[in-house]
Order: sequence, then structure tokens, then C-alpha cells
Amino acid sequence: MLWLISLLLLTVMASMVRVVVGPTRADRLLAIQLFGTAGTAVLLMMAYLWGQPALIDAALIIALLAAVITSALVQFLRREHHD
Amino acid sequence: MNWALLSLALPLLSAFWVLLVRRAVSETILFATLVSLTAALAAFYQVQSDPVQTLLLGDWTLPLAIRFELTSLNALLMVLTATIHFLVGLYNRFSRHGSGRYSDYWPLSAVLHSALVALWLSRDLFNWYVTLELLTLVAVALVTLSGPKAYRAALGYLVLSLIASLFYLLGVALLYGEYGVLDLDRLSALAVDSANTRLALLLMVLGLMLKAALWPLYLWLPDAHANAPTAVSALLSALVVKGPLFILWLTLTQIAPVEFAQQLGLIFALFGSVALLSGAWSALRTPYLKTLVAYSTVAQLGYALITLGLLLRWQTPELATALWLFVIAHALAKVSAFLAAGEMQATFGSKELIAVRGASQSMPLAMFAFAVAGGSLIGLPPSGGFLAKWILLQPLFAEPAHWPWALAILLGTLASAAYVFRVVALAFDRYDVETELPQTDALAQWLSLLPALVVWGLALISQPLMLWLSTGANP
Amino acid sequence: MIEFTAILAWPFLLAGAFFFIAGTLGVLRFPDIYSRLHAVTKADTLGLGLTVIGLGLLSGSLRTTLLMILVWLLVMASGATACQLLARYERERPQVEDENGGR
Amino acid sequence: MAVVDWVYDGLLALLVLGLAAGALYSLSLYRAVVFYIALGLVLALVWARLGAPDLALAEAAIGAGLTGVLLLSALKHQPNKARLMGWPWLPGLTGIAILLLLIMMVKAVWGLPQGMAAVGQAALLAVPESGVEHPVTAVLLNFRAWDTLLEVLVVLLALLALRQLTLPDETFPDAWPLLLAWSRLLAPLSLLLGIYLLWRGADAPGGAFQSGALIAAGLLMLRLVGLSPALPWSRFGVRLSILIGPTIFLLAAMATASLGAGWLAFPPDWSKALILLIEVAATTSIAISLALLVGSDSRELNQ
Amino acid sequence: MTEFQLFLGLGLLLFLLGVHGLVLSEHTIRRLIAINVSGGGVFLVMVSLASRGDSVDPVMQALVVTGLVVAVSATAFALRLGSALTRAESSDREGDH
Repeated sequence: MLWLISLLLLTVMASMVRVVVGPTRADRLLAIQLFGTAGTAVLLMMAYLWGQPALIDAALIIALLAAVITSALVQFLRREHHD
Repeated sequence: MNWALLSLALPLLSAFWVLLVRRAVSETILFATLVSLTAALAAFYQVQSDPVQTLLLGDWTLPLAIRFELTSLNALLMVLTATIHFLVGLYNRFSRHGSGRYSDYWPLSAVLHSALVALWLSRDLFNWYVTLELLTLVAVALVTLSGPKAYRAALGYLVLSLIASLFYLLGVALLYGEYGVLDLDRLSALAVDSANTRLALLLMVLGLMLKAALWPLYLWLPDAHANAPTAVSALLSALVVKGPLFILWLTLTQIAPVEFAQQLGLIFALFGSVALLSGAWSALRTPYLKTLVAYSTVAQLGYALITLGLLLRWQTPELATALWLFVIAHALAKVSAFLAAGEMQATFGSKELIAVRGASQSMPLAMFAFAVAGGSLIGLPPSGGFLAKWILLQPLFAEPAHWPWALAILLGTLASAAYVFRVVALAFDRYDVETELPQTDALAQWLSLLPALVVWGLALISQPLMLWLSTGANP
Repeated sequence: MIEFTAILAWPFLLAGAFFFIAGTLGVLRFPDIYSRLHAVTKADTLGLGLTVIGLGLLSGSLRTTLLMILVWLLVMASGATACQLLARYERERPQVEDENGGR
Repeated sequence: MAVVDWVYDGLLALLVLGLAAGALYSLSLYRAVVFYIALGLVLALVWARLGAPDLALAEAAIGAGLTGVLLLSALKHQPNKARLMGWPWLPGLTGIAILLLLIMMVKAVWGLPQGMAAVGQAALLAVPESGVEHPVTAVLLNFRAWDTLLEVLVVLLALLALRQLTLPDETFPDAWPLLLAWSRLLAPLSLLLGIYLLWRGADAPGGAFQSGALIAAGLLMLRLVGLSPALPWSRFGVRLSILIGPTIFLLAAMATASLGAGWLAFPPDWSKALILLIEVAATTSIAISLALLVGSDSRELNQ
Repeated sequence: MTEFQLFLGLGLLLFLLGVHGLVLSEHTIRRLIAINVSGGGVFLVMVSLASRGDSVDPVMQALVVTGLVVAVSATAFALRLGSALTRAESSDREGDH
């Protein structure tokens, strides 16, 4: 299981390249979205592995807040173009 | 102890109340401060019969609980805090240049009062971190009261304060990692001389020095204190920078290994000497009145730093009496100096120093207040400032090897005399006949004189005062 | 019985990891933002779903499984919405600014 | 430790380091902010790894979520390109200094002993007497309740400080229908999840702060799309809900000091109820204060 | 070396990097990111110290929760103060013209 988690961390790390190269802002945010999904998967695995059900709650929060952040960003970016 | 707790809780409760109902704001806060002052006096009276009172919060046992300790020193500091808060509040309420009866100055100053009392009472390293953060935020909020022109200074102050808190917190974490406790007494009993302890203390010292604006980490202070509203400058200079100093003194005297404390002490004493001169030099050169007073705080903190340094260097706890006398005398004198300076600045409508030319005729009371406060800052006998300096100088004169320090202090005295006279001389200059006499506010000037009179009055009770400080300061 | 579900669970977990890798490769290799959006939101959501099934089989507790399915539903909805929102933002964005200049 | 542990810990550490470097040294501010948000997420994973689920929850809600929204919203008012400081030799020189400092610090802390701290052991022993079953909640709301009171006060103070500022206007474009529908779903969900966390706090990881932060995020979501009603300071109800947490906490402290065993010493029979009351009040205050701290309108507070 | 030492060292490094970033930048948002990175480092030190025993030290965890809340409040206020400052200075400049 730990190997699996490590593998997911590796994919996360690779996707960080997108944050650096972009080219658009949406691309960079996309990496966060991916990160949120992979992070929830990692937390769920940890929750099972160490018998910590609270980590499922943490996964839930991350999933929720990744959504909030994406929506917030879209609003913020649109606002900039409006002015 | 219950009186002390009352003195702690009342300002806070009154702040919540006025924020909620928004009626009779200034009156409520002033009244609560007065009651809090009475409670602090009662606590002080109580502590005379029972010198060291401890309270374990939540009734848990020690290493778990947060500990409060009441000694005659912190009872006195509580009285000082309440007195200054009350006097500044009076000025702010009745001066035409105050912040108004409904402004947020009132609840904020009340929270400041409570945060300081919490700091004086606590003996827990992490609890101090939270009180320090609270103090920082209140202080920044108070600075921003004077509007957009103060934002830059406020932001600079906040950023530096935040990073300073992190230094302190990291130090606390490392101490906790080594000894597993947060209580000051427990740490004092357990602490040994190890690399980790030294590192932790060094981090804490850096953070606290930045927060207390001790030389060379003082650069944020003049801007922040000079740009704040007058009443706020008085509170900040008189009280807020003393909080971190208190923690610095307690942690270093209680936890620091002797050898390390001695090394630090030497550095402190050297820094203090430099602070005396460089602060005075900047005060002599600045073109603005309130900035001059703010730089004088930097210089005066130099005395405290020298005293703390020598105390650590020679491991002589008796010097703590001088340290806290300095703090008390400086607090009272600085309140007067800032209130008088602010009143003059507002009346003449210019923040330039040059505007006070002839003030001895147009605003004699405010000028008198400034001069009287300045006298204590210089250390003229028989003011409180003189008393502190005298206690410090006695052991210095006793041994020839210590004369260089005495020389530094005397030089500092001369320098502070120079900047005080810079203002006074200008005020006695010929008044320009053609300009109209500005509308002055006699009551506000009287209110600015009050704290200065108190600091000279300290001389009357010098004997018991020294006794209280020496019993309280040597736990 | 436990043994059996455990054996059943692993293919799901591995398949989940495979889809995560596929999604990341898509993000790195696909040529434009719209196809990258698809890569992330479809492949990763699927990967998470398979992982949830695998973990649910392993844990065998109904409450845990339900919670995990809730997480998955949330991520799925969030992915779909984010995909739409970002795509629409990209389409409507004024194309004047220089996006390669280190923004 | 097995190889896999090292791979896994090493990957986490590398991620933290890389993201921190990205957040600190990216030339574009936007990129730095995105890196910082990602760093918050990884830190949540690290807390989970180190066995601190309470922190994983708090970091996910506060560190990654709220701070992320906060930084993104601040971006507008600042020029995007921000150069690092001028002198070319400075980064290299300070970099070397950092390295030396790190070596010294690591050497100093290397010998720290294994095993749990005395206070931690005492806390675990005292949990049964605290009125709640979850140790972290017991520490926060009973053993070190005074810290927590001051901390709630810090949140209030930040809001009071914000009230003094003349802020720039915050107006948002009309939200797309999809976004509107989505936020209508997300906001109640975060409220629900917040209440769930608060309720679990007594016997499992969770509690007032995590819950408050989550509810605040929900409120913010509504605010961004223009669904949230204004919460003006001039309204009594708003002030009451902001002040209720610290007030009830302080009143409890004063009541226990004058009637009971001492300042913040909750009587055993009552402690569970008292803690619950304080937690609910504190959550309300924290949620509304944080939402206003991050997303208040320019005129909402200054009245 | 154990994992507690790995994360302890990482925390110290993060703290120093944050300080480094703070010294090098003069931009409000950058400075606050740097402070928060530093803060993350301090919290990492605290949690790694907490995880030394068989079970995790609840007191240290509680302290970190407190620290997180304090940090987010202060950061929020500082960022808004930065925005207000930018606005005040740009309106000053317009006033000069």
C-alpha cells in the first residue's frame, strides 16, 4: 500500500511541472485540481492503512475546498478582466 | 489572586460590551479601567501579606496546567498598566484632538490592557506566544486608527512582528522538545547547558528583541510610534514594548545556562550602550516632533538593555530593581512626553519640530509637561528616572573595572539631555508676533502633565517602591 | 472470506493507480488546455473511484465505505464543474495578454 | 525502517521542499500563490503521515483552503510581477548563510531524546477527567483553555483591526448559472460537514476551529457568487454572533473563578456541557469572523 | 536517522527558507507567503517533535492548531492591509496629478 501511495506522490510531483510551465492560469489551477484528487486518494489509503477514520474527513475537506478554490479563482480571474 | 483576575477580565468584558451595544463607549471603558485599577491596587495590597501567589489554571496539576503568578512586581506592573490606560483614556476623551467618544480606540485599548495583564501574570512559554500575538494585533489595529497615512508603518510593524513571533515559537518548540514542559519554573529546574537549549534561547531572544524594539532590531519603532494617533503612541511606547522585555528578562534569568547568559549579557550591555547613543543621535537629527519622542524610546530602551545585560553578565538579580524602575519611570514619562508632543502638534497643525517655536508662551502647560517628563528621561533628581539610574550606577562606581559602563550611561544621559533641550530651547525661542495665537486646550495640557507629575512623585515613595520591586523581582 | 475480498481489492487499487498515472501523463503531454482538462477530470476521477472500491472491499465497513463514496461523488462533481468552469473561462478570456511571459 | 518508508517519507519531504521553493522563488506572483496552496495540501498529508489527523483537518481547511482564497483575492490589488530584491549577489550570499545556519541548527537539535514529553503524558492521563474523550479537544478546551480563549480573541482582534481600514471595493462579475448552482450545493455541504466535525470533536479529531474554518469557506463561496447577504457590523445580530464566542468563554472563566473551583476549572459534572456550549459559541464566532476577514466588503465593516 | 529527525530537519530548513524569502522580497504578498512558509516549518518542527513517542503528543498538536488559527487571522489582516495600502498610495498618486 505504501508503494501505491509513493506512486501517487510521484504523479503529483510530475504534475507540478504544469504549474511551472503553464502556459495559462487555468493550466496551473488544473494542477491543483489534480493534486486535490490525488491527495484525497492518498489520505483515503492512509486512513485505511493506519486505521485512522478521521483522515477520511480530511479527504472530504480537501475535496470540498479544492472545489471552493477553483470556483473562487474563476471568479477572481474574471473580475480582473472586467475592470 | 481573585483581584488580579478581576483586573484582567474587566477591561476585556467592557470591550465586548461596548462593541455589542455601542452606547456610552468611552464612559464604560473609563469606568471599567478605574475599577480594574482599584482591583489591581487591591491585588497589590494583598500580595504584601502573601508575597508569591500562584494559580494553576483549570485546577490541573503542574506540568499540565498554565500557571499564573502574582508577585509585588507584577502587581505593580498591573497598577501601572491600569493607571496609564486610565490617564491616556482621560486625555483621549477630553482633548479636542482625541479620537472621539465612539471610535474603536476604546475597545481596542481595553483589549490591550487585558492582554498586557495576561502577559504579566502568565508563566507559561506558549501562553506568552499567544499573548504576544494578541498584543501585536491590537497594537497594529491601534496604529491604523490614524488612517491611510499610517498603513505603511503598520504593515511593516506587523510583518516584522509576525516573523519575530515565529522565532519565539520555534525556540519554545525546541525547549519543549528537550524538556517536555512549558512552565517557566519547571524549565528553570530542568534546564541544562546544551546546544539545543542555547539555540532555542537564541531564537527566542531574537524574536523578543525584535518585538521589544531593542537595538539593533528597532527599525520599525519610530515609524509606527510616530504615525499612530497621539494617545496610541503613548500606550505603545509606554507599555507595549515592555511586554516582550518582561518575557526576555524572565526567560533569561530563569532558564539560560549561566555561561550563556553571561555571554549574552555582555552583548546586551554593548548593544544597550550603542542604542543610547544612536537613538539620541537620531532624535537630535529628526525634523519631526513625534519622531523625536519615538527615537527617545529607542534610546531609553538602551538603559533597560544595559541593565538587563549587566544583570546577566554579573548574575546579580538585584539589578532587576533598577530595570523595572526604569520601565516604570520611562512608561510614565513617555506618556507625558507623547501626549504633550501630540497636543502641540495637533494645536499648531504641523508635525515639524520647528512648529513648537515659542510654545512656552502659547502652550506653557504642555511645554512644562514635556520638560518635566524630559527631566525624568534625562534622570534629573529626584525623578523616578534618577532613582533608577542611581541604583544602576552604584555598583558601577564601586569597582574601577566597571567604569566604562558608567561612562556609557553618563554619555547617554548627556545625549538625552541634548534632545530634550533641543525641544525646550526651541520652545523658549522668541515667539513670532505676526502669527496668531492658536486655540489651545488647557484641560488636555493638564492631562498630559499628570503622568509626569506622577513620575516625579515616585521619589516620595522611593524607599517602599524599591522594596516592592526587589521582593517581586527576585523570585 | 476476508482473504477473498483482499485479493479482489488489489486489482482495483492497481487499476486506480494506473488511471492516476494516465491522468498525469495526459496533463504533461496533451497539447492544449481543453484536452488537458479532460485528462485530469476524467482519468483521475476514475482512478479515485477504483481506489475507493478497492479500499471499501479491504475495509469491509459499511460506514467507511459510504463516507469514501461521498468523497468520490464530491470529487466527481467538483471535477466536472471545474472542467466546465475553466473551459468557459479560457474560451471567454480576452486573448490579448502574453501568457508565456512568465505569468 | 523498511525501504518503502524511506521512499515514501523522502518523496513527501521532496514535495514539501520543492513546493516551498516554488512558493518563495517563483517570479510570477500567481505561480507563487498556486505553489503555496499546493504546499498547504502536502502539509496536510505530512500531518496525516506523522499521525496528527486533527492537524490534517485543520491544515486542509485553514492552511490550504482559506489562506488560498485569501491569497488569490489579494492578487488583484497588487502588481503581478514582483521582482526579488535588487542586488545580484544577495541571494547567493544569503543562500550560503542559510546553509550554514541549517547545519548549525540541525547539529544542535540532533540529540533530542525520543519519547513523549512530560506534559503530553500528563494530558493523556488526565483525559478521562476532562469531560471529553478526544485528547486534543481536551487540551484545547480544558487543560489549556486559557490559550484557546486568547486565540479566539486573536481572531476577533484581527477583525476589529480590519474594521479600521479603508478597503478597496470588492465587486464580482455575475456568476455563471453553473457556478451558482454549484455553490448552492457546496455551501450547505460545507455547513453540514462543519457541524459534523464540531459534533465529532468530543471523541474524535475535529472541533471548533476546523469546523469554523469550513463553515467560513462555505460562506465565502456564497459571497463570491453574490448569494450571501451582507453582514454589516452595524447590525446587532452580526456583532452578537461575532462576539458570542469570546464573551461566553470569558464569562465561563469568571463564573468558575467566583463560584467554582477557580479560573476555567470546569466542575466535572458540568464540564461536558460547558465545553459544548463554548465550542458552539466559538465556532459561530470563528466562522463569521473568518468569512469577514477574508471576504468582507469595503463598507460592510466600517460603520 | 529516523523519520522524526528527517521531518525535524525539513522543518528547520523550511523555517530558514521562509526567513530567506522574507529578507529577499519587498512585496506584501510575497512577504506573507514567506512568513507562512516559515510558520509551516515551525509547525513541522513541532509536529515531528510530537510524534516521537508511541502515540502522538496531544498537547503539541493542540498548540499547532492554536498556531494555525493565529497565523491565518494575522495573515488575513496583513493581506487586506496590504491591499488597503496599495489603494491608498494609488489614490494619493492620482491626487497629485
